[in-house]
Amino acid sequence: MIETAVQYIYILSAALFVFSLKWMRSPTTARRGCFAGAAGMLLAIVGTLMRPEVVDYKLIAGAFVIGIIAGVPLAYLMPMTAVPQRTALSHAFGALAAALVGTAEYYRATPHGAVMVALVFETLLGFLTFTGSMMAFGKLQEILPQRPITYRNQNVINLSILGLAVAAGVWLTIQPEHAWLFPIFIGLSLIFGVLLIVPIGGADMPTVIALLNSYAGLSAAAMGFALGNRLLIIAGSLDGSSGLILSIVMCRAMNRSFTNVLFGAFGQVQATAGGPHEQRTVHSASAEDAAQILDSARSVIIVPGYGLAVAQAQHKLRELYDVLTRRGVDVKFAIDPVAGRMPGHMNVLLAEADIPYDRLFEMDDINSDFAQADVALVIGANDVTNPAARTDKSSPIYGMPILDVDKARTVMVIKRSMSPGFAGIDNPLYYLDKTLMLFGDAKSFVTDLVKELSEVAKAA
Amino acid sequence: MIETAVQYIYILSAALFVFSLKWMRSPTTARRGCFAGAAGMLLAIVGTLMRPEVVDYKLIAGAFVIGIIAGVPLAYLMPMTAVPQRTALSHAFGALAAALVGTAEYYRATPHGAVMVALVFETLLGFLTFTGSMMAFGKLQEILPQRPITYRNQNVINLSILGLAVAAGVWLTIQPEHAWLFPIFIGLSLIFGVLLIVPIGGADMPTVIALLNSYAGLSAAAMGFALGNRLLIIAGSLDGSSGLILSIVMCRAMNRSFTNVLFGAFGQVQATAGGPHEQRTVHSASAEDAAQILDSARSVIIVPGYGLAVAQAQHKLRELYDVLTRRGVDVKFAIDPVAGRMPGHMNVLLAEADIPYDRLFEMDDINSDFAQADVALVIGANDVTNPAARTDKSSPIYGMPILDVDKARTVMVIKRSMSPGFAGIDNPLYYLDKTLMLFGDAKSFVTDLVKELSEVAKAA
Amino acid sequence: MLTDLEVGLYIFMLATFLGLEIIRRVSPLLHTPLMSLTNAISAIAVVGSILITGAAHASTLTRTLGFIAVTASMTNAVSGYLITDRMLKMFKTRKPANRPGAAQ
Amino acid sequence: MLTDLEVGLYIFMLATFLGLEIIRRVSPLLHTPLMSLTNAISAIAVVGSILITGAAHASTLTRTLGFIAVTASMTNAVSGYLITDRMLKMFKTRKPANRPGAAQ
Ligand SMILES: NC(=O)c1ccc[n+]([C@@H]2O[C@H](COP(=O)([O-])OP(=O)(O)OC[C@H]3O[C@@H](n4cnc5c(N)ncnc54)[C@H](OP(=O)(O)O)[C@@H]3O)[C@@H](O)[C@H]2O)c1
Ligand SMILES: NC(=O)c1ccc[n+]([C@@H]2O[C@H](COP(=O)([O-])OP(=O)(O)OC[C@H]3O[C@@H](n4cnc5c(N)ncnc54)[C@H](OP(=O)(O)O)[C@@H]3O)[C@@H](O)[C@H]2O)c1
Repeated sequence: MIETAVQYIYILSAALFVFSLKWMRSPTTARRGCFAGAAGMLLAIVGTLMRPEVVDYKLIAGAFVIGIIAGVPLAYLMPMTAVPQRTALSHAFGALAAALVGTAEYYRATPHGAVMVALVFETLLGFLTFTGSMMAFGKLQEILPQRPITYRNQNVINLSILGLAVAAGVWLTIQPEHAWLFPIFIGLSLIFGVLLIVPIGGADMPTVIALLNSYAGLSAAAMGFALGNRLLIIAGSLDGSSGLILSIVMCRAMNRSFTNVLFGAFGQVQATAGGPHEQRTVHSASAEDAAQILDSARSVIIVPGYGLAVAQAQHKLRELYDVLTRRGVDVKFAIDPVAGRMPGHMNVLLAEADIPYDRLFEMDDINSDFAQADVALVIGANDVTNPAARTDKSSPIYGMPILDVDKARTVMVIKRSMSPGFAGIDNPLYYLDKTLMLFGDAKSFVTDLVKELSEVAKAA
Repeated sequence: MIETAVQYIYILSAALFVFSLKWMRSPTTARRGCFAGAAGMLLAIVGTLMRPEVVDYKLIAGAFVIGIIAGVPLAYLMPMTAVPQRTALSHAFGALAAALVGTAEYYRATPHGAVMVALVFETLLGFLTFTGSMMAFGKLQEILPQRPITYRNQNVINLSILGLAVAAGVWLTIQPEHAWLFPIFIGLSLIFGVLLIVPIGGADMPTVIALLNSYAGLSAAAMGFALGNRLLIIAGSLDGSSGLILSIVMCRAMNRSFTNVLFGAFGQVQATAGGPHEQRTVHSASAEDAAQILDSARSVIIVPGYGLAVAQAQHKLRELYDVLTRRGVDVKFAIDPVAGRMPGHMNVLLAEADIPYDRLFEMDDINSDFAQADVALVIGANDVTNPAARTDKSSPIYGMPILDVDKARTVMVIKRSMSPGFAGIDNPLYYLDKTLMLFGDAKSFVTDLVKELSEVAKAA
Repeated sequence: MLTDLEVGLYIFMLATFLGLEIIRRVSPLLHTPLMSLTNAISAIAVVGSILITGAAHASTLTRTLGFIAVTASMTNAVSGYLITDRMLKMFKTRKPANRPGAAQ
Repeated sequence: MLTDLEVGLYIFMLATFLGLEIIRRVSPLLHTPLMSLTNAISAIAVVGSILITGAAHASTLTRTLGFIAVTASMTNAVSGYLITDRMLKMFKTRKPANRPGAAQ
């Protein structure tokens, strides 16, 4: 009886997860989607607690309390710019749970056949995702060096470790009794997770995180096979496919392949191959000059990039938007799909600052407008404005979708120096005659601009 | 062992059905989709034949032979314009099979509980879809009167019959031993299928067919529950959801609700409420005049409608397209989503005549082009060109998406008379000063046009 | 561990969602062939029909009903796929084609 | 009639297809919250963790591992949904808003 009730609860829970993802399609229903997901999880937990096999609630209750105490501040105290790190950390937790369940199940029941195959998958994926995500967290949080670390025969070594782990796993599925092999298998999985991330640059982490999301999901699905639990299979495979799609989308947006992200050690090669520095002139300007130009413009397109997130300048930017709008300037925001370090990074950032999102335009919708714009104001963006992606076949970012800021009458670029962005390459945009470099930290420079503009307003 | 192999074959078959529908998304992959569907069906059949329960192959082989002998000519001899009828007939067959399996299973095993519930669903849906589809076939083939047949208290009577059928079904699930009730249950289901279609006009049949498709699918899914067969559940629910979506799309395209289609007796009300015939003048023209105008036009938009299908004029139209193109006229085709009597009807028709489909434009893409067109040539279309849908709130088709043919410099309309189209209402377009009525059967009139134009060509 | 009914419900839920997702994205251009394809897929009732007809100790009634059912769904499958393919053949991409329209 | 493995494969296939279909249509605008939502959903491992931890005759090893697993996935679930909601709250449609930008 109870078992039947549990199954219906599980089916409902699975349906809620599906709705949850469906509702994430549009901003108007997205919060409902999040709520549905949480409700699905609650049902899953309640259903599981109801099962007759679960007899001891003390430890579980304790773990729940700790989980809630740890989870709430993790959600509310994290600044929005730390979302990538938090996601990485969270993956590590999820994958660890899956891996530990697999381990415990092995020592408890030492299963055979298909169940053991599933268990091996679960444990392998779980542990490698655990260490991999911890590494990713370290790189994003800048505890570990951001740059890719490479050494000779790296790929050969990595693949051998993976090969050994898989071999141990196969052996275990054939002879599950070899309990001494299991810790070795675990160790190899853990090491492989670390080695997988070492050669990947910090800036590629978001793509890797999406991929690790996929692994964590598959690990949960494998757990479902091992425990004969359909809800785990459904939720796990929804996750697995979601992570896969997201990482593909991100690779495609950067015009790179999976292999290139995973084995390309991107960020190092380009930094050294930056090319000879020809002595080319740039025009720079002060906040006062820039404010004047902005004030006399009729239409301004603002192009935010990673530097905006670094400088946490979104709220100041909102003030700039307000003051310009009040002075009758038509202000739009151009969002490149790969601006920042996470898909939708800029959207989240600008939304945080309460910038109305009917002023935000996707690349394809706004690229034709640059030709009519008086000013393109680039704030902390670099690669996504690099015209070399359109014209220079030899450039590593050739083919990456970029914003056509160079078509605007005047281009202004706020950044701290002439140093390159994520791709580590020079940006010809800066040497154009129509380009004014506004050197400084994004937040303080925008503050200055707002001040100047307000003074103009008062004077008028 | 064999049972396991069968399950893997079934899983593969289910995956093929999913791919089959996925590939139907675009014309480039659609044939592959059809092939995948056929392969899935073949696997399903092979898998089933392999099962140990199946011991007697003689009857099955005989039925296969008959099925193939009947199926091949049904596919190749049917003219494309008879597609709606054929689909209706085919639904009748599919649903009959499901219903008979349910009946046989009842007499064989007299199941209880959930299985009996599934069986009742299967049989009810199967039989009502069977007679409903036969009725739809009759109306489309014009064996039965096309117009809706209504009488007093119709809805009350229909719902009572359905209520009785459901009551019998419920009784049977509670006490499956009451074998005398089963034939009554079957009879009620069959009668309800007939009554359901009687009040629906012939022209609404395509929507109804889509809905019946959904029922047939659900019936197969119910069979899956009754027999504990997952493949049936998957294929059935794919079908069920597909039929549902298609009928919703069709209703929406006509700006009508489900209830209105099922209970509105559309086609009758409007025909009688056609309104007083004011004496308004129309301009008509001969093929010769029309050919001259066409020849001097730079751009012509052709608007095909149901009349083109009736007259089977698509091949002649292709000739007209060729001759106009050769004379340097830019010819486009404007496809309204509800033109004809099936979704995509016009696309199929024009594709049959080999008209390159990069010349076919959906309503939203072409509506703005009419203002620049010299001639809009309407062939056998009526409702989809009726400006009342845009302007006249009291019109029964108000809100239906239409083609803005009245924006063109000159409008020419080929039809046989002033009689109305499917919605049974007058078309103000015909009384415009810029409109020329070209009275005649579409096929013969287009033939005349081609002849005239070729002569002009020779003369030049 | 699970009854057939529960497994069935899981599968029904997932397949229905999947169907809704996929079909919603089919271009209206292809709605007519789609309808005829799903119509052909509904011939899956052949699976049940075979099981009924080929069973070991089937009564004459069962066999007769089963025979009709196999025939009906087989006709449905054969004609359904063939006509869908026939329709789709017309959709193949063509070069801007200028051979004179092949009259019927 | 069916083994767990076979049922699992049916369900895995359907759920994967469904996931691929749904996610492909999520607007890039929402990719970051989506990632954090699916991350929270991966806390479903809590189901297995509870089963391990709460079992009747569990060894100390099993209990310890289970305890860590429940804690980890519970943290994951709680923080995951809360932060996703926090992010999404920012996306709510606003009137063309002209209150002065609320500095941090
Ligand atoms: N969105 C994604 O999903 C994703 C994922 C992975 C990788 N990526 C990659 O990330 C890149 C994103 O392009 P992007 O244009 O947004 O960023 P970017 O090319 O990395 O450039 C950021 C620029 O911001 C400037 N900056 C940094 N801190 C600043 C501060 N405090 N104030 C002002 N400026 C500051 C830096 O120049 P200074 O040092 O001179 O100030 C830098 O040139 C692309 O190459 C993309 O392929 C994106
Ligand atoms: N597409 C779908 O899925 C679907 C489904 C159900 C209903 N519908 C409805 O069907 C209608 C479709 O509109 P439509 O404009 O295509 O067709 P329509 O409004 O039904 O008009 C067809 C016209 O063709 C003319 N015609 C008939 N036979 C002809 C022949 N042999 N030669 C020349 N002309 C001929 C008729 O006029 P004469 O008699 O004067 O010749 C008639 O006015 C809409 O109201 C729509 O809502 C569509």
